[in-house]
Amino acid sequence: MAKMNLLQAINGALDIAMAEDDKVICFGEDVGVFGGVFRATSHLQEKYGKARCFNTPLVEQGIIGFANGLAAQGSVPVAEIQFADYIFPAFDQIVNETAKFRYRSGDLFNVGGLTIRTPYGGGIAGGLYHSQSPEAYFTHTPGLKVVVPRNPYQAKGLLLAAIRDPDPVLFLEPKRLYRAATGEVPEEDYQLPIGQAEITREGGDITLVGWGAQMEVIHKAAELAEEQGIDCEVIDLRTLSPWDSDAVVESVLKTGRLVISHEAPLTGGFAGEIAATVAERCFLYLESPIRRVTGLDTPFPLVLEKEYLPDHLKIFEAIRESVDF
Amino acid sequence: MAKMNLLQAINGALDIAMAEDDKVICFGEDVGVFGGVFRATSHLQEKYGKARCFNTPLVEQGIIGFANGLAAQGSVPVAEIQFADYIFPAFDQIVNETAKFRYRSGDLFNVGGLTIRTPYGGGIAGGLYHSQSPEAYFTHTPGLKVVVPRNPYQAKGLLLAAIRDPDPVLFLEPKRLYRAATGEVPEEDYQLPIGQAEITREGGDITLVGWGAQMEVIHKAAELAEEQGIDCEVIDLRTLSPWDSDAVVESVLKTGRLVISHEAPLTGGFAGEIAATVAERCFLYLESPIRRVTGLDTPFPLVLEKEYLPDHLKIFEAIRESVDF
Amino acid sequence: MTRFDHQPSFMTGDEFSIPTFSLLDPEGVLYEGASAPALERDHARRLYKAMLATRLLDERMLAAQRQGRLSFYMQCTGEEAAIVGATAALDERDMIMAQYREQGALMYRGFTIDEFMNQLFGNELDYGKGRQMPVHYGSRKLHYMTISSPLATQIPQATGYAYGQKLAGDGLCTLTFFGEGAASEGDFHAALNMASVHQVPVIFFCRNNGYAISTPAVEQFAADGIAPRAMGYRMHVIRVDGNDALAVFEATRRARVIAVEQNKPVLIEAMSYRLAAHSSSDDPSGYRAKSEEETWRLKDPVLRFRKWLTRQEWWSDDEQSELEESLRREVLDTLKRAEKRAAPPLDSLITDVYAEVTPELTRQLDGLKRHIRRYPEAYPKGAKSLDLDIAPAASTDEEV
Amino acid sequence: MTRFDHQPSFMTGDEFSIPTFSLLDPEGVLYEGASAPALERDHARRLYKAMLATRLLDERMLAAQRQGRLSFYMQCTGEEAAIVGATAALDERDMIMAQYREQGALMYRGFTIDEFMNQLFGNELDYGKGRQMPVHYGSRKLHYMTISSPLATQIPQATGYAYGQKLAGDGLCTLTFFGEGAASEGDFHAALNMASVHQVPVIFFCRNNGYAISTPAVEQFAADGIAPRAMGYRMHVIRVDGNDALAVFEATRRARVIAVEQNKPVLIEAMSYRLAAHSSSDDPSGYRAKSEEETWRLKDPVLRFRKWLTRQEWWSDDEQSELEESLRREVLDTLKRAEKRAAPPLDSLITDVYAEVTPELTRQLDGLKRHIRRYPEAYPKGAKSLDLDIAPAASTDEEV
Ligand SMILES: Cc1ncc(C[n+]2csc(CCOP(=O)(O)OP(=O)(O)O)c2C)c(N)n1
Ligand SMILES: Cc1ncc(C[n+]2csc(CCOP(=O)(O)OP(=O)(O)O)c2C)c(N)n1
Ligand SMILES: [Mg+2]
Ligand SMILES: [Mg+2]
Repeated sequence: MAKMNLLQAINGALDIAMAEDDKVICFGEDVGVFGGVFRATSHLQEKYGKARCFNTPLVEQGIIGFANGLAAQGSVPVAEIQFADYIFPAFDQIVNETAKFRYRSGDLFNVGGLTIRTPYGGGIAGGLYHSQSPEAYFTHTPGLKVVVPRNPYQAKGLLLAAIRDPDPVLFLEPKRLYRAATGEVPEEDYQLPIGQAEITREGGDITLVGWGAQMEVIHKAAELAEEQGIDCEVIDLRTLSPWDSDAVVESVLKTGRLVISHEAPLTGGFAGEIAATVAERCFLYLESPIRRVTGLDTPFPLVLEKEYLPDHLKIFEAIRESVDF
Repeated sequence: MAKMNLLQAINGALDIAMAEDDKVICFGEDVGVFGGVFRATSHLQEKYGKARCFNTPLVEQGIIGFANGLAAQGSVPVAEIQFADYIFPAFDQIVNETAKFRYRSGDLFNVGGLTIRTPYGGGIAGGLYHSQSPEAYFTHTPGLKVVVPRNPYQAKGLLLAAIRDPDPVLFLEPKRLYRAATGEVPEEDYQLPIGQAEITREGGDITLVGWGAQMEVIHKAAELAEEQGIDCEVIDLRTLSPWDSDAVVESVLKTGRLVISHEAPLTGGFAGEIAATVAERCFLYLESPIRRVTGLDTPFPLVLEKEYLPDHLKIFEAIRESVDF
Repeated sequence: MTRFDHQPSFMTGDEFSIPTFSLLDPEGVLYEGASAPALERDHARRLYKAMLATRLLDERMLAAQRQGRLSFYMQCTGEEAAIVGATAALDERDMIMAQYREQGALMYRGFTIDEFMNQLFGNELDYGKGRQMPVHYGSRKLHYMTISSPLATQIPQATGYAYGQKLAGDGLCTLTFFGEGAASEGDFHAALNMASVHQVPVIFFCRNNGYAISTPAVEQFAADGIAPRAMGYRMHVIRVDGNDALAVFEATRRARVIAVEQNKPVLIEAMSYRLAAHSSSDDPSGYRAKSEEETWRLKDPVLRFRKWLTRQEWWSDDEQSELEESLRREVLDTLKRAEKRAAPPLDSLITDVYAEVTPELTRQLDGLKRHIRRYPEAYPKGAKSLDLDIAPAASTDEEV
Repeated sequence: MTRFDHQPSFMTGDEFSIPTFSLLDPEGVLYEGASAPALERDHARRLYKAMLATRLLDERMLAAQRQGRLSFYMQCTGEEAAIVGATAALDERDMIMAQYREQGALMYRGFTIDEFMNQLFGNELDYGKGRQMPVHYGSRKLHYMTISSPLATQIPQATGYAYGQKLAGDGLCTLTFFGEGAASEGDFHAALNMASVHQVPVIFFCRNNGYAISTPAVEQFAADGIAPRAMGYRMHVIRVDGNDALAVFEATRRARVIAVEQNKPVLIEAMSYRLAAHSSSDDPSGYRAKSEEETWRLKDPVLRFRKWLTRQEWWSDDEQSELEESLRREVLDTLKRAEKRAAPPLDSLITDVYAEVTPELTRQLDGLKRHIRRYPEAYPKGAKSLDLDIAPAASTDEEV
């Protein structure tokens, strides 16, 4: 075990994956000598050579197109998109190609080896284009897996699992936590399961669901609620696609109440899917309306970021309203 | 009034818009001499010249990038994307640029003049790449309006409104109905409101919600239900973003039951947003779980298309289950 | 290294011109000064047979489409020399990533008529499990990547695939075919730039056939074809007469040497013409003159190569009629068999979305099965897959 | 027209070379054989003053960022001649669509220090209403499109904008600036191809400054810069010494004539160097040698132009110190004023998403207001906008 921040945990996972398997190849804008603008790929070029860790030209559609081909060939590409806000030029390669490769070929070919890493989320004074949480664009895309870790320990175990998973994985990294989140992380190889939610706090009054950086905020809200005598159960979804609906449903069957929170805008956000599913499957057990605490239906602002973000106070209010319903 | 199919109605709307305003410019792949692969832009080049109706090179990101610039300049571009399945290379231009143009500039600049037309949907033996219904990718994008007509009359009135709307509009055309749907359409200029749903059938037992080509299917299901003595209220959303939640909520407050249907996959589809919103706002009035009748969580198939599609029988079954709950 | 100039002069690309490499004249005679490539008799015959078989298959299947037996078809007609000539110059294990009009490549590599038909009818034997439209072939054993409809996406994928081949060090390369229309996509630029930066053994083979559906090349780009773009990437480039199988073969053979021995990408632009409609859904009379088609029909690539072969005494008229005859019969027989075969099973709706079927997909399929059991007549294929008896009336649905 | 060749020869672009147009040597002396463009005294002085002001603003604001007064900053340092020289050659009403490092263009056109500061601090006077990161300027009256962070998106937009100008027939054009890194994006290819096909009055101005963050140009492309790509579109192209304001001015002036009089696009590649870090978040010592920076520092474009001006007797050392002094003072004073100004009002969170605020957004804002009224201390800016009293402790949050 060692104390690490989230970036170090990711760097460690990449290091282990590359050491273990020659087929693992890391690339993206500035990931080579420089080790990425956030330094997630630090020292990998030094260790594994320029052929296996390198800068690409500045073209996201090319990065993912290249990665799709490389994965189809049998390599295990780990492509970095510098910010999730810049993943959209690659949207066609991801949604029409990565996601449908195996299905359309009847499993003759697949790009299961592919992992796409990208930092997402707000709270870093990044404005419209360094703050987006685009997960819902991808959770509506069958064929992709979408994974979001909440802390260093999760990040390492989930990233190793993602790289080795037989399906293409979009791995969203909460960049606000890159250096802010630290924790004990095993130095050796380990994996955490993809497709399984985790109960990070048990409770009986209400269920709170989230993922990634939002988990910290949710836990803070749960603590505020505890002071008011409200006992929250908290679930980290970890994998958004395919998501562990059974875990959430089971919890809500017990608590009868649900609050979901994400930074992305409300309308069409992934909380809607969760709410719709749970409302259907727990129809007779819900004691109050499911509340979604999310970003506004606007682009991400800069100066009024604090006002925009679904922080612990907003979640706490939703919890209160739910319990008082 | 004249009997027209949906393509003719669209062609008529474009013709009127171009005749009225020199600033209206139509372009896209094959839209020039040929009039588009579906012939929606037939004769427009002849009438208005090559400068105002023309073929572009085969590059969707360029088409929308060009259209964004042209709209910012003050023109009124109507850009065609040949199939909605091919809109993804332009995703960045739409989601990061079109949608955020006005907001990010503090209204110094805007691309409100822009309309993007594109045929969507299945049921034409098109397989994975000529059948997609990508609306949910855009309804999660504040700044865009998303409009879907269900028949020729609606198509003409909504398209004219979209072209003149001060915001950028994605206009999704149900290609299965291009020639299949015919109806009486005024030959003169008229507009239908954007942002307003329409009750296309009144009833008291259950509310059915959909849009575009799915309306026909929903109405068929409502007739089957009627035979069983179930009285359905049917709502065509028409505009998906911003959507008319009040209309749906009002109806469900009355009926207590809701079925939503679209062709796109279930998870993350727009039905989830509707269900989540209605379940919250009608919490005490719902008599049975909201049902979503949609495509499977897979890419769009070919040979088993009939099995895949949310047809009238599947909707009818959902109605029955809802009423029998 | 920088050369300074104190006069402001603009260049445009008209300073140089890229010639078209050709070996055979329209009569199938080697041009003066041209030397025939090292193409042996059997190799040449195989090349020719694949061209001919492609032509015949296309004719027959378009007819089948017109009869309503097939939903859709796309012909390679006019471009057989470009496709088959290039394929014949490759190692059999080189990866081919094509656009959709390149069935000739599969034909050359030995995809059987059966295999073609199974895909075209999307029956239970289709490798693609009836999920994609006709002509979206793929073959793992023949190193032919399954076709994908979104244009140009395969071009950067070819760069990536070839990068993997380079690391594997197996001396193989990737060839990707695409149209001059698809070359307008952003993916084209991405692919060529990355290939030249990362020094990748990939051959970018552009079929410039004059049209992208109705859009003529002059509305696709302002330059002299696609070839000059290579200069922007310092990439080896050659333009070749796409109706001259011998020249295409030789250009590709040499390109492959550059790709594999130097790990460098090469761009080949084959000048040809789409003799048929874009697809069975298209009618070119709306956008181009019959006379233009006629001019090109005179340059028929299959005929030109046949003439050369015949001159070499490697091919005879008798062999020609025999082969035509036997191919036509095979195509017809196979077609009849293939169209009668069952559709893929219902489970194929949810398999291969992920490596393992997810619980949610199983739930969805179970729901669908229950539904089909209730209404078997409405879903004849699904019902058949579930072994449900359905009223005979409903089954006509399947016999289009 | 087609030229046939019967030998298979490959080209690579090394057949030609594109020289770099330059007028002033590092000492600010006209090269032999070079003739000075028609640039009058006042025009030249305005150009110089904008370069100098840009340099000084950048120095000061980077310092402010280092002091923690500003969240982020990007310098134009080293590229002032390229930016300001090009802008000075345009009509004031020509549209400029820049990347982010081109504040010099705004400076030339008369954006005031106040206007810069209001954007940098995102205060209530910022035209952009505090929504974008620092340096994302825009000005409608100065025909300068608001900057957008996603790279290269403005390039096809410039093509479209210029198409509109052509139809409007007002004799104006659009100039778009972008880096050599951004030129790798698919949007670049789309933009140039469409501009040449549709014959559009647009100038594509590539600032080749050697780096895209840490990625050196040799890992960005394999060719001799960006200029040879123009050949692939049969587009007029010129390469220019980006540190020579006079040459940039003249190249752009001539490009503009081609664009506006012939309705043809032109590509200009300005060779320069990003002397500063990529942004205030970057540290170049991790990826390039100090010595390389030093070499380029010797080619300082501001100094070179000053020397020429001085030789022309159009500028004096006294004027220099006076201007430096007054600019520094203005920047400092303005900075202090701007950083104290209030944030934009709470309503600016939901305006301009659509032309009219939607009912749903009003609902969301109302909910937010209620929430802020409950917890005013947690949202000092929102609370202030709502005129709520908050405890003094919380307000320190605003004084970074
Ligand atoms: C991304 C994308 N856009 C549009 C289409 C529709 N489409 C199919 S083929 C075609 C024309 C292709 O022309 P070209 O690349 O020259 O190939 P050719 O058909 O001439 O062989 C178009 C526009 C598509 N399949 N994919
Ligand atoms: C689409 C997109 N991808 C990545 C980025 C992140 N990014 C910002 S600036 C930059 C480098 C740009 O280099 P260049 O175009 O050469 O301009 P320069 O900074 O040298 O002026 C990168 C990668 C971005 N803003 N947009
Ligand atoms: Mg073509
Ligand atoms: Mg640069």
